[in-house]
Amino acid sequence: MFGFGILSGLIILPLVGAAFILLLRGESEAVLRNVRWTALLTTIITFLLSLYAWSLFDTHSADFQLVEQKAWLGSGIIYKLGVDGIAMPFVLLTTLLMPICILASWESITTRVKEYMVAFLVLETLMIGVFCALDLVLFYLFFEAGLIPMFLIIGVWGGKNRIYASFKFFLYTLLGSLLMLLAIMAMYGVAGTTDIVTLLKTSFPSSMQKWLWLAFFASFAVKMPMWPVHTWLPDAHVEAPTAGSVILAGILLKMGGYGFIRFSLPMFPEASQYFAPLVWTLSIIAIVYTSLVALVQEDMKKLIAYSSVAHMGFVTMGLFAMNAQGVQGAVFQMVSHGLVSGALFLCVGVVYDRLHTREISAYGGIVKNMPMYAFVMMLFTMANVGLPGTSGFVGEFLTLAGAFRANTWVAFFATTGVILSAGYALYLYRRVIFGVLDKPAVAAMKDLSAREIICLAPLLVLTIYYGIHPGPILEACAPAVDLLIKNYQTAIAAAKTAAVALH
Amino acid sequence: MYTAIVFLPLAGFLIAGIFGRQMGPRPAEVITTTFLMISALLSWVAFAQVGLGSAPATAPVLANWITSGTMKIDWALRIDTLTVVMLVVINTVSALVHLYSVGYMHEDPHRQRFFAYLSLFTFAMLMLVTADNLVQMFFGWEGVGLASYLLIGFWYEKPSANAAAIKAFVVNRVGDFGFALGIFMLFALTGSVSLDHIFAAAPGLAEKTVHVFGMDVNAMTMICLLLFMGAMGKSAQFLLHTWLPDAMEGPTPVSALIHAATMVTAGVFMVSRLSPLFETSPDALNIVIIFGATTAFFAATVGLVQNDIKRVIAYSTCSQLGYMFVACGAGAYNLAVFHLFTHAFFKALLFLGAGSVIHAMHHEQDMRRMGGLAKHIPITFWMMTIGTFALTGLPLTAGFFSKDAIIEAAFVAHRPAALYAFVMVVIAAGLTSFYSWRLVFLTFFGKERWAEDAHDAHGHDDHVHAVADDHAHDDHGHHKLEPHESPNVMLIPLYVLALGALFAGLLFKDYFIGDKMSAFWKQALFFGKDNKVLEEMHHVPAFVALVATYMMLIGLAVAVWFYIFSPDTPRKLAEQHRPLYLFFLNKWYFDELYDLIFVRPAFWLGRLFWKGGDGRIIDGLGPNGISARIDDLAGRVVKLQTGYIYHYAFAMMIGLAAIITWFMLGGVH
Amino acid sequence: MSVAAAFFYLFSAVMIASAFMVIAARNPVHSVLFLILAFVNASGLFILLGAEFLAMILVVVYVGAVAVLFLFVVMMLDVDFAVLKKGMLQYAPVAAIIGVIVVIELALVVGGWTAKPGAAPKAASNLSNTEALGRVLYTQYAYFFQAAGMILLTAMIGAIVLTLHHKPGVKRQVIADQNARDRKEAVELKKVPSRTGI
Amino acid sequence: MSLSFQFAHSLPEIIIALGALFLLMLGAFGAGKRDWIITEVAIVILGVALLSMFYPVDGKALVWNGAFVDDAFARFMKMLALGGALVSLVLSREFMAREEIDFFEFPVLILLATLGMSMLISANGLIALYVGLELMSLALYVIAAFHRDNLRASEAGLKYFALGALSSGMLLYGSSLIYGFTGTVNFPELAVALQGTPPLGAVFGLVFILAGLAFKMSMVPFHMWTPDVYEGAPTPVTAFFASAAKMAAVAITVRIVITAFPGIKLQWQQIVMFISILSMIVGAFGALWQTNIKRLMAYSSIGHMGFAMVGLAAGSENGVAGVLIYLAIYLVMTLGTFATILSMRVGNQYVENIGDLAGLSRNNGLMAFAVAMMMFSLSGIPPLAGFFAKYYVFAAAINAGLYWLAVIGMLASTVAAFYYLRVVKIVYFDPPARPFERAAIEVRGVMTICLIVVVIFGAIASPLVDAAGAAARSLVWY
Amino acid sequence: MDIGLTHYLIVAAILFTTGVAGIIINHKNIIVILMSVEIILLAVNINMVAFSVYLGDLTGQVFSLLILTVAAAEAAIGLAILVTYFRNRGSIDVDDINTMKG
Repeated sequence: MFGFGILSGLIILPLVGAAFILLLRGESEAVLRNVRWTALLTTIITFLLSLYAWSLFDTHSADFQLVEQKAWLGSGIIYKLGVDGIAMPFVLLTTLLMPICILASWESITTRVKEYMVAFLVLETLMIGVFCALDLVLFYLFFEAGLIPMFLIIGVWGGKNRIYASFKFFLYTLLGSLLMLLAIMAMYGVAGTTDIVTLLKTSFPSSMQKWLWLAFFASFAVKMPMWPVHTWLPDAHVEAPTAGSVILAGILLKMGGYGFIRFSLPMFPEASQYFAPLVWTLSIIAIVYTSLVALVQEDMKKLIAYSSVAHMGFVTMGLFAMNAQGVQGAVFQMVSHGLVSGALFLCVGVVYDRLHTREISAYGGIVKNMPMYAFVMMLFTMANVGLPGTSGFVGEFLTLAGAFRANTWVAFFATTGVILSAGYALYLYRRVIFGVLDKPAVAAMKDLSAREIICLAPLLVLTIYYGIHPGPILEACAPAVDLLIKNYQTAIAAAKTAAVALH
Repeated sequence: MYTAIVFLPLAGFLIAGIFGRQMGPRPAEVITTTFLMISALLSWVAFAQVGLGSAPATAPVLANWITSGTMKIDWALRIDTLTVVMLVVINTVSALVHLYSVGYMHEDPHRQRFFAYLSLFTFAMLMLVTADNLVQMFFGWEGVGLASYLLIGFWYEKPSANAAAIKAFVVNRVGDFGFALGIFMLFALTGSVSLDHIFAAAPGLAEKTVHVFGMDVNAMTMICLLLFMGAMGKSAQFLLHTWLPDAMEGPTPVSALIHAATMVTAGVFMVSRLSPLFETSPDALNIVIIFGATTAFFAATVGLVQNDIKRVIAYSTCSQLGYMFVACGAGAYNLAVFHLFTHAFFKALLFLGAGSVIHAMHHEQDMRRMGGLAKHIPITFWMMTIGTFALTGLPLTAGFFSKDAIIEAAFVAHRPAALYAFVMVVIAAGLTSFYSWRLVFLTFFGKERWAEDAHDAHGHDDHVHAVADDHAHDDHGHHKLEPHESPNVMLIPLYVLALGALFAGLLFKDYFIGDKMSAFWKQALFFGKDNKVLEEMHHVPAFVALVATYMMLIGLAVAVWFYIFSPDTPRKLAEQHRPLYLFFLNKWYFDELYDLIFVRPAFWLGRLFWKGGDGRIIDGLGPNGISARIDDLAGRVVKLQTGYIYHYAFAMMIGLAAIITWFMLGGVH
Repeated sequence: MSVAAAFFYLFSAVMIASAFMVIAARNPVHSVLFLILAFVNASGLFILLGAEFLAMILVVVYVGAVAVLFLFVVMMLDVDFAVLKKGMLQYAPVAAIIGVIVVIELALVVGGWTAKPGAAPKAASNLSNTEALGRVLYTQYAYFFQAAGMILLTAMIGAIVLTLHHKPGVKRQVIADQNARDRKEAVELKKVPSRTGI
Repeated sequence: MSLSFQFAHSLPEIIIALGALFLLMLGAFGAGKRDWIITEVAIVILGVALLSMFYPVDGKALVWNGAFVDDAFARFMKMLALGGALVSLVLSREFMAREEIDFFEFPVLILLATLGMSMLISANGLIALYVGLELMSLALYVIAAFHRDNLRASEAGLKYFALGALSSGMLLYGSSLIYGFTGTVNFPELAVALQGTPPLGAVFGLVFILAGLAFKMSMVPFHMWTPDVYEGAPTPVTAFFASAAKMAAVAITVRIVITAFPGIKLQWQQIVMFISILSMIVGAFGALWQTNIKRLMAYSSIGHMGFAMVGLAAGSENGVAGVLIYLAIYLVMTLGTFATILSMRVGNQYVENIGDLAGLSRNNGLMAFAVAMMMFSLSGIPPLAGFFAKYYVFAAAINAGLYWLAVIGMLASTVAAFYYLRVVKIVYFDPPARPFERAAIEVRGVMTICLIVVVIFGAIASPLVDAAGAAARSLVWY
Repeated sequence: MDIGLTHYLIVAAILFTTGVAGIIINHKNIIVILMSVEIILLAVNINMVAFSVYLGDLTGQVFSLLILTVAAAEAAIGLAILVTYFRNRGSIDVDDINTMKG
């Protein structure tokens, strides 16, 4: 249609939905219902479209597929979209989580519903755009534009301390991305284009690589988030509404990891190698440190937020191991974490909707009146812990195996995270779900409603399914990852040869 | 058939788990138990075919699991003798425990959940033993950990049960930490995690020195030690044993199934399964034997003074696991598995018997409040006695063949620590005998102590427990306690197990460790060229062969003296050696120690990192600090804006002067 | 020292001194008068330079118009000059230092002036300064001349719009009314009897 | 050079000048003082002048004896300046009427100021620069104080005038030095004369000239008047200051350094960098705790001029194109913002406190959205227009190797983002205050148009980018 | 000692600085600020004329002429604004002109 491809369709669809919602006038209950349904249908259609895109996707190819290209701004900036095996899973994850988010907000959002849904739909557009963009500036555009809706989502529909959290989120991320923007400009200066496909084939001078790498790192590390620039995350999560947390944990954090795979590793291989110890160190600190911090949290969301930081530590560690297991594991870990932490935030949302507190100590013994909830929560807790058979395990295992091949100490310390995660996750579970049901307000809570089950069920199924059959994701990204590693090693080898030649 | 064996319990779990609440407890019980029975029968068939018969060892691949680069992990069922032995043990005990639980858990409102968990556990355990690669084994490994966690914490309202459940899981994870690292290292070195591959690659790595964790170490030793760490966690070996006694917070059938017969023996299974690896590293085996012996001794000493009936048996289990590792360390893997096999029968018997006692006593577990029960629950008494005989190694019972053989093996093992191990296991044998009989005497003989202080009997834990089970135990007034024999549904499993405890050794000795062993084991276990321990075992000096029996008799005699004829002696002895008594009673203070060096620091560090690290340093110097500085600066900038024209002009002039001075001085070229 | 030099120093000294007095005098009226003095001396300097037209303009425009305008405003505002006294020189030292630095730097720089090699002085014409200016002002620089006109227009509009208030009760000249008057209404004839008055 | 040729190339100026005179007559001899038609006619005149620039004249032309240059750059900037003036006039209608200062002189003065700007943009020599600048400035001084019964307005006018006079003194002094040391005041001739090692006097002259221009651009440390004048002047006048006046000042700065001083590029780059860094920092920090939205916009404009000058500091063709794009976008953003400020009226009284915007999103969704988008755009968040503005200038700076300048700029823009966010926060997160009264249709129209442009800029940017590139080329390839 | 261009330029420089100093130092009377501006412009004019004469180029004098014109206009506007301000504030004290700051 109009020469645009399916990916453009994915990007535009939510906007169409948003526009439609804006056309709806009034505040009556019927209008609000229409708003909700519009949003839900839009996201579902988007999801179906993304499934269609998936069916067109050839998992055996390492190339970018479904590519479309249009002239856009002068001076080398083009409108170019395409996905490869690394991007595709994230696109699907995004489109999958969106309807769930809309559904999760069905009843809990009662004020400014229209704006809320519009913000989410716009956010979806931007997130899909991030994963589809094949032009650096376009990527940046989507990458950073996501700040706006998220800022509003946290700030308008958030909790008590929402303003602090939203500002922290925004400014922290902004600062990081601005440095990346500078790097993008510098890359444009060298390559004369911002086309990612071309840039992937461009080799940058090694001294420049380091600076570029650091600039990209500044952005992605904040987004991931890596220690020590992670402190925005707990605040943002705690204050965000449930669906906001889901998106934040499920997709937004993945942009950092995606960025590493898409840019840092292939475009600056020498710098990546040079800085890998730094990344590893930070990853290990993230894993151990934040796990310990998670242990002592008193707020459910904060605990899960900290655990996200720890899990993202596995991702960065795996990525910079630069072998098939590490990178694939990292991709998988990100997808899995998107499902699992998203689901965990939904779970927190379930009880929050009922009791309006996230204090762990306010709960206890709810397995008694909410057995179904307890079961779901248990499953996701276990997935969070990385129990084999859940998707959480595969990613963790692969990243660790990859890391071990790269550096044994890294794997050693990171594996301690396996112990700690068991500690904090089960400790949380025990305090919330187990124990004596002696608080009347807690006892009055009802078990999962049908809507909540619909929200959680797909995540649950996928968590288990990918746990015992991670093939779809691993296979999809395998060719791209192989190519990535091959190019990486070629570049490193070439750099070594060049260094030798100099002496 | 193998698929059925493994997946029937899963089916049972799913049915009971998903539809349990809709269909009520009875169908759940029936379905899971039936499935397990079928599974158990099939296991015996498999045992006959593969172990006793000559059906080939196979490893059918069910599906692909993880493929990443060179790493290829399949779901597969590896069937060989070792597997079928484990199948038999697991499914038999599991089926019996299911059956037993029908009676034991009769009053629990959530018993469909209980049965689901039991089946889940069984499935995970079966996955573990049928694993054809280390990762699938890890799957089962953690799966049983999960089931164990769920079952220990089954009575979720009891804080102690919850704590024990977490402890079990986390301590196991510590072991898994090593296991995982071992897998990673194997993968890094061999490029595969499948058993056949690594077995083939192991000899090549035997002499290889690799650089791991900043040290240059022998590759196989490092790998084996890491893997053994996993085994230690799961099998509650010294240092990682603390979870096992606490795990007794779970319902007793769980203790019988998981914490006596099957899961805790997974470590032994693993070492045996990986015998091709361990055989390449005598150093690692030496460590194994040291840990095994230490555990055997340590657990026995603690078992001496425990008062909780289940804890005594738990320590006994711990101790017996130590024996198995001694056998492994000595190189007699078949012996270890044999002891595993026999131990499963008599320890499950003891646990279920204890469960029967507890059931009779309305969930009273403190032996000091029992006594004289022999005449109230005679069947249970006899069953317990049989179990005790088997455990202590009365000639011709199961324990006699396996346990005494281990002592001999320890004697002949060519390990630097063999002598240490020998001494330890001999002493432990005596101690075992003593505490086992102490248990019997305290429980079934002497005064009926439950009547005199029935009220005090309900300590803190029980109170909460009572709350937990308030619906279930409405009719059990605490004051009209009258021990009663358990129903048949509980007794039948006891009978079966008693048969096993009495005759398993006699029947299978030849297959496991005797003449027919090579025909029986086929390729399932691996013995290195220098491994002659099994032959040498038969040529031990007489005193070695008899020492176990002597120790058993000595232990029995002391127990009789202490608890039948002179009941005051133990107390006096305890008072005389109070520090030692307390040392034993408090399990060598391991819990306190760990609490001090791991748990508290973890929380302390967590709080420090949170408030101090994140709050004060990162946020304080980072966002909050910077924004505060920016605030200050903003205030200053605004203050410059005084509103006075002459200030403004002055600023312009200063700027101008600064720039021209800059160029006057040369600027930057 | 030539006469020209003597006059140069005289004019310069008086000019700078009076310029200084402009900013130092406490009474603004004095300031304006010193300003006039400075302008007159500057005009002298212009004559020394041979720019007699500008010298004349300076006196005519500045002394005759601008300075008088200042004086007019100073008088009109009717400020109580007694109040406008002390309170100056709060941070004069710093300002003085900077001023001195700037002066020195400027002096050093302008001291280094040399005629551009290529730009030799153009052939002296025999036209007078005024005539030479007149020849270019309306031809070559007509654009600027027009622009200057617009500037003055702007100044006029601005001054009017800011200060002209149509206060009620102020009698204004209405030309139409004036023109429309005829004798009848403008003049009232009265017969005045002698020695009685009206 | 025929007269018609000269007229053709200075058509906008002639239209505006004649229009101003016509309006003056109309006002003086027409109906009463507050005649609304004058503003409308002025708008039409500006519109015609704007359209006249589309009259196809080829290439670059020097007219009026080389004093006036007409090239793509001039046309580009004049369109911006005229556009700014036009929209400011549109915005002024309602405000002036409500404040009862809708004298006919106002549109006339706006026209005269715009004429000055136009001349300034096309100036090809120091004299033309000076007369253009003075024509613009004198009109601006007057309209700053146009609310003559208002103390703050007259104070603003006074401050602006006193400092403005000082700055033109500086500019003139610099001009005299340049003239003296090179013997010419014509830009192209200056470029020729200043080849090789420049005399220090010329460098000093450059410094003084740039100081004078920096004042008009309100760049640190010559910015001090800006907050006070922005706050004090009537809001449409502030809009005019922030839009059209900025365009002209930046345009002439760009033109003079590029066409007249390529020989001392190193020096002016240093100066531009210096004032640019200071402006970005002061703009960011000064605004943090402002409560008056006009004052906030003043600091914002200081910061933005700093950002725009980053492109000039690069000194490349791309840099100049970046500056032009920046200015175009800034114009839209600032006009949009002032449109929203002019919609802030409670109880028939214009209000200026940021706090008055509290909870706007509940009362007026469109306006709240406009405010939010303007603020996000001003802070340079994609995909809004402000991002592209920053992108082009910083890309040029990076390519010129000015890494530290770019990094400082990014840090400053993060700090600046804070206060823009604060406005968004007040609009969206705070509980509602008293709702505003409905603004006039033209104010809402301007707001909506600016909003649309800002939001969909990414999709429509291409022609602008091309035009800016062409304009920059016309300048650099002299 | 012959009087050269430099003399004029230095005199102008001193005059210019005096004018600027007048704006900065004067705290009391706003009219003096306007007069200081006139002094600055006078300095510029001296510069222009001197350069013009020594360069033998009339441009400087034309420029100077324009400066004089504009200065007059500027003075008029400045005084007009001053008068407006005085009407509103009742004072021309420089220290009073700071209702807006920060």
